[in-house]
Amino acid sequence: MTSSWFQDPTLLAAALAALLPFVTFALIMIFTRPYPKLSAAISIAAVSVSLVCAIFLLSSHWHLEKPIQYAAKWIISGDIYIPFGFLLDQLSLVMLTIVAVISFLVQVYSLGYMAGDPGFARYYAFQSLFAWAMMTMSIAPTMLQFYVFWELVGLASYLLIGFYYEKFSASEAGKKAFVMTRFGDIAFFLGLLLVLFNFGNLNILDMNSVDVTARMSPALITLSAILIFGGVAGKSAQFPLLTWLPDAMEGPTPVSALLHSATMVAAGVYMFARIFPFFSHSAAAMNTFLAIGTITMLLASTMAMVTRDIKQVWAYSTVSQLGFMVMGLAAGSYFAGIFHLTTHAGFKALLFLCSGVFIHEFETNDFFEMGKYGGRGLKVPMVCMTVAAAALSGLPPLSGFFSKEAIMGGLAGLHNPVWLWAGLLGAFLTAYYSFRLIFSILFPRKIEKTHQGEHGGHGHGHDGGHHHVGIYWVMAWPLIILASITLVLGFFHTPLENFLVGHHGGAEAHGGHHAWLLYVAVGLALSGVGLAWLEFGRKGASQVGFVEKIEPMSRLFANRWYIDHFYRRFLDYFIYGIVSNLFTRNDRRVIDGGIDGICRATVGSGWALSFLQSGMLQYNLMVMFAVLALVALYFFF
Amino acid sequence: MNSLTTYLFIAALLFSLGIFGVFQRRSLIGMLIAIELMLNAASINFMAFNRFLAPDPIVGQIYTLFIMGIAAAEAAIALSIIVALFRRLRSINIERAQELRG
Amino acid sequence: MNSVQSLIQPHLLAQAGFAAVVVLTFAGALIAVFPRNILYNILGLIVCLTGVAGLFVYLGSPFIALMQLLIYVGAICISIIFAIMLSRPLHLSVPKRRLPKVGLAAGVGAVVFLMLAGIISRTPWQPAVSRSSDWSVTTLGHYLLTRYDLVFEAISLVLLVAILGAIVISGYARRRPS
Amino acid sequence: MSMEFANFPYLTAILLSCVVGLLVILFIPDERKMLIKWVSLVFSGITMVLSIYLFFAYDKTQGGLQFVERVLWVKSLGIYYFNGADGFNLPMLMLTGIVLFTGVLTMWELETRVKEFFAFTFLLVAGVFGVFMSMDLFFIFVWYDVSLFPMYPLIAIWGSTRKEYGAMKLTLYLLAGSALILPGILYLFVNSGLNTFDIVALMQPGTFTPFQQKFAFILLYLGFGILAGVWPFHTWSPVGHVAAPTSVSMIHAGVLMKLGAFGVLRVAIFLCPEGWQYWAQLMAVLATCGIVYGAFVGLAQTDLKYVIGYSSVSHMGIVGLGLATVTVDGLNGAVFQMFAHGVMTALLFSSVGYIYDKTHTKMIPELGGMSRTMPVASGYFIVAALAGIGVPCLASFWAELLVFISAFKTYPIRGALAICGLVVSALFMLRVVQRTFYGEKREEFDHLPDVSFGLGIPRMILVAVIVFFGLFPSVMLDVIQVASIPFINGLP
Repeated sequence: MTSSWFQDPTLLAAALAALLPFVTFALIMIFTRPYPKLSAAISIAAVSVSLVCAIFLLSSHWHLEKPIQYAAKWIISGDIYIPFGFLLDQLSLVMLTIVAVISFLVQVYSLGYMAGDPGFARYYAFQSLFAWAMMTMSIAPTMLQFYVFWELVGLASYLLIGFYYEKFSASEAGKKAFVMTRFGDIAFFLGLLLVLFNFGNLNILDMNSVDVTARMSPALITLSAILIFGGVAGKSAQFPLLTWLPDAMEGPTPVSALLHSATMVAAGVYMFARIFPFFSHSAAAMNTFLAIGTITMLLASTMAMVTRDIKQVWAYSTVSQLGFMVMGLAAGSYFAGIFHLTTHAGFKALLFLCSGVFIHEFETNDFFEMGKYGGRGLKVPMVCMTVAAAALSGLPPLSGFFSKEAIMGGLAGLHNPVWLWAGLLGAFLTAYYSFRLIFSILFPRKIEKTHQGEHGGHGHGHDGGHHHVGIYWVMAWPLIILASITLVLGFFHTPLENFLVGHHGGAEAHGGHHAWLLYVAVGLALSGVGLAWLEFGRKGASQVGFVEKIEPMSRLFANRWYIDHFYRRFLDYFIYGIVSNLFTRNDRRVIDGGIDGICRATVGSGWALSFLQSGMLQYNLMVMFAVLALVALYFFF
Repeated sequence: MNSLTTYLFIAALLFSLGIFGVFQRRSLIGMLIAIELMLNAASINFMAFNRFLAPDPIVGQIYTLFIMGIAAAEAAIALSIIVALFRRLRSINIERAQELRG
Repeated sequence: MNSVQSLIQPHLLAQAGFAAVVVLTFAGALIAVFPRNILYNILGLIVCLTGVAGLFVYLGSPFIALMQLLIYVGAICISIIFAIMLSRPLHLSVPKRRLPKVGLAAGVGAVVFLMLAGIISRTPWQPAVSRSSDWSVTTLGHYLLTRYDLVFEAISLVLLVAILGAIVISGYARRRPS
Repeated sequence: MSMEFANFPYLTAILLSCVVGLLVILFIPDERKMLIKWVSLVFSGITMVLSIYLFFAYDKTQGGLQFVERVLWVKSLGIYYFNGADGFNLPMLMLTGIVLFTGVLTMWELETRVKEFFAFTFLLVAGVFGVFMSMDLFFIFVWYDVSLFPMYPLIAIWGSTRKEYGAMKLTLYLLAGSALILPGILYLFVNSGLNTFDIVALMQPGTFTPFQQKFAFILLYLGFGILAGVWPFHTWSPVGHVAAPTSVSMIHAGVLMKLGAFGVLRVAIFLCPEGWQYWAQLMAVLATCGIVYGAFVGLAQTDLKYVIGYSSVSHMGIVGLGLATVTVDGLNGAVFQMFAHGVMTALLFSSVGYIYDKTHTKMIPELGGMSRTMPVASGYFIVAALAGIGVPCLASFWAELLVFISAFKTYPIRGALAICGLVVSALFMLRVVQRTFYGEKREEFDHLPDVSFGLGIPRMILVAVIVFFGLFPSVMLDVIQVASIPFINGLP
């Protein structure tokens, strides 16, 4: 076994890609924490090796016939066997590549964004931790290994969201993210256990085979599928658990780009795709997922329409797009979901990285302010962001257009037209809120040339002429790369589909079948853009959206449909106020009180008995003799 | 006067009086006196058994002698304790000696 | 004359003497126990001990009776009197009686007496099968120096230790600051 | 006299190094504090090295009891000085060695009554080792009481918050436990008819009738369970932890509570397997209550050490749940959890102890921003807290995973409830981390030094152990399995 590690280039590459970042993490945490530059160098070196390996793996297995699996013993305990290994098939290779690419770009970008931060080394350590967890998760061969690294990804997310731990809101957001996803993970874990006990195996390939239906009853499959979907809902911020993601924007912007838009939150969708055949055994479960995806998508879109925070807009849009992917997958279009995941990873990372440049520049998150202080002066990020927003809105010929069309096609294939309408409505809203933001920055109502960023140590020039040029370009290059990916990725639609779907048979509903749908969708997106132009873009526009004019509606949207309030109340009143408080009192009063009562009773009776010990000899003797005499009387007579 | 039980009853009565005295007196010396009564009751018993039952009528007498010796020692110790206690308590009232109180 | 003669018949005389001795004993005992004045108590004790000595005579051992007078009355009672006279307790007011305590003590005394009486009356007393009739003081002295030698010595030692102890206890208490 | 020594008596050597350490310390004058500390360090180091060596030297292919030492001690009662190591006690021995060594290092800055402190510590640990390695009921009981006694002075003299109360409560509870154990042991001894205290002889199937097993099991379970913090009898543990000085908390929560759980396993379960199966339902209920309840109560605490104390209650509930499943996985998980929790809690307490030493407070509202003031100390705490939450690739994750898998299989409802308790435990641990370590830096703590390299060593060792067994859990599980599989298969 050991020798084959080095003889088999595939295995070596996979192991390197997945495990190298962990070594980096350990190295930084143990040795190089005091040396930020060295730490960053190590980390970027590791992730670039991972990137090279990922690309090597993808290209060398482009014509993959059947999945390659490696497994070594990790744990054996009684009936439980958890191997550690790698599963290389089309899906995992694509995911691995996405993660590697985005990680690499974000780490390079962070060189500029995080420069001078006191926790620079720590930041790179956490980034490495994330890269390790995410990549190992992507190529996990069994669901248990998947779960293990899934949890680790959650940990990395917690650490990175709370990176600015001195800010209360940041640490609070990290905690919220962890606990909420934990909630979903519990369901996921229970679902996995159900499968494990009834099917006896958690190997992904086995779970995806038809054996499952033979060994598990349909009701059981539905139950476990819904439970496992709890994990998706947690990680990908689907309906009941969606509110942590907007809060997670408290982390550094590159982190938002990497974890909370492109890769980590997509892990939920990835998991859906990973055991897609298993899920599709249960129609009821799939319908539930479809409903959840739809609700999520629409809710998040409405929220995005009213916020003024640039990162919040993209966060809501991430939630909404994740809902969209879930819809696509639940509608049965396996490829459409993954394709959208891929394109979304590109353009959403791009959006965040661009926003990061703006935030770094103007030190505000309010995009109206950014416009006011001359946001359009930053040429590269502005252009890139517009491209990405167009992709997000599904405008041709950008990547988002192709993937959205694929999902729409899938939705159109369903019997119930409600889903399609909902999808189209979502597309319209997406276009509206994306361009609301773009136009607000591009065409502000008044421009002030001196922006706040000028004072303090963080002032940067716009496009040059300053000593921060290097940093600016460090941040700009990843943008350009991502933008070009966004531009061209759409045209790889067919090769990617052949690569991915070749094995899942021809059951796919193709998006291109409905020509009318294409026009309707593009038309709706354009009308969304148009509405945004009317309200925000044209000269003399009020820059107040139609939603904001309706007071109750905008309040509802701005408060996230009061979902968070509900959780907060539930936590404060029920968990803290009632359960925890009650239990604590029980502990103090009842249990401790009972025990203390016993103690006090003992002491008290001792005290009472001590009166017998008056210390007076005569009484003692008296009792002694009386007892003696009485005993004698008793025995003799 | 020639029966064993007569003497035994006399001794018992004396003993009970001694017990009564030990218990009711509040002064230590009074208790000591009562104890002497009890010792004498025991002596009478020895002598009575010696007179009526014992195979060798010398042994009881010897025991009585020993009791007297012990009584002398006991009285000496008791008196010294009384004196010491008096110094400590400034009273001969036994009820003031309560250091063993629980 | 006859009647007087009959009165002074030896066994009647002996019985009268016995009754007197018993009365002496109990009268002394009561005086030793009841009065609150300690001097009376001691005098009662002396009377009682004398009575007991009389009983010893009736029990066939004038030697022990003499010793009783000598040791008890002559030594112990006198030492108690000395103790009272030489230290201050005598001058202090005698503590009052408390009726409940007296009652309790009387009760316990009565119970003990009942027990003893019961035991005495219920036990079938059997004299030893063969009894020697040697009551002489010579034999007593002989025994003390032969068979009971060790006990005799032990008693002497006890007395010595007791005297030393008494000195130490009272002396130690004197040295102690109050 | 029958004597069996396989080869070098390693187990006795471990005990001896504690006892000799104790004696040597007693002969050093009070004032030579550094010398006392170095002596303690050397002897605890020997102990740790021996215990780790044993763990890795154990022959897994052969299995069973190894390193056996068996000497008849009292013939008329069948008492043997009988030590042996199997898959169940090897992890515990290693845990004790590690915690002792790190505990000694943690108390390096102790200045008051140094001699007595280390002497009592060694006495305590000698008792703990004795219980873990002994295979004779009588010796187990004796060692058990030897280990309980020093807790009282250790807490009452060197402790802090309400130390007399804590010490008294702890001692009373644990003695109450002993008072249940002794009748249980004697009941078994008398009813076996074998006139021996030898566990191996007593555990032959058919020695006890089912009724006897049920009766003795509940006595022993409750008796040892009190020490293991089984649910309604847990209140001594937070109070005791809070009152105890740092290294005593470490040993106490890290090792002593395991003593209870181990006693349940070694005595109650080994000797009364049918009683075990009979009472397993009850055990599962109590354990689940403990897990959920401990987490909820922990949520409402404001004292750092109380929080850890309740987390211990919750985590020991996991051990109890594992034992209640009557499966190989459950046993594996339970033993692994004992080990993992021991190391983790030791780390938690050592970090809190450091912070308390420097800031003189352990109230959460008074702290805050400690990550800025003492990044390294905070880092250690956070690692331990994450381990407590059950983050993968840290040791306790695997233990919890195994326990929950087997619990969910055996008792679906209770298992699911316990698994849900994980969310609460995550919530309360993270809440503590957030309130204490995150947030704005406090001015008043600005001048405080961070953990120095020397004081960092014990914490590093603990972190290394947590991570090592998190990444390579099979190193641990392979050893435990050697004992648990034959044991479960041998059940009637």
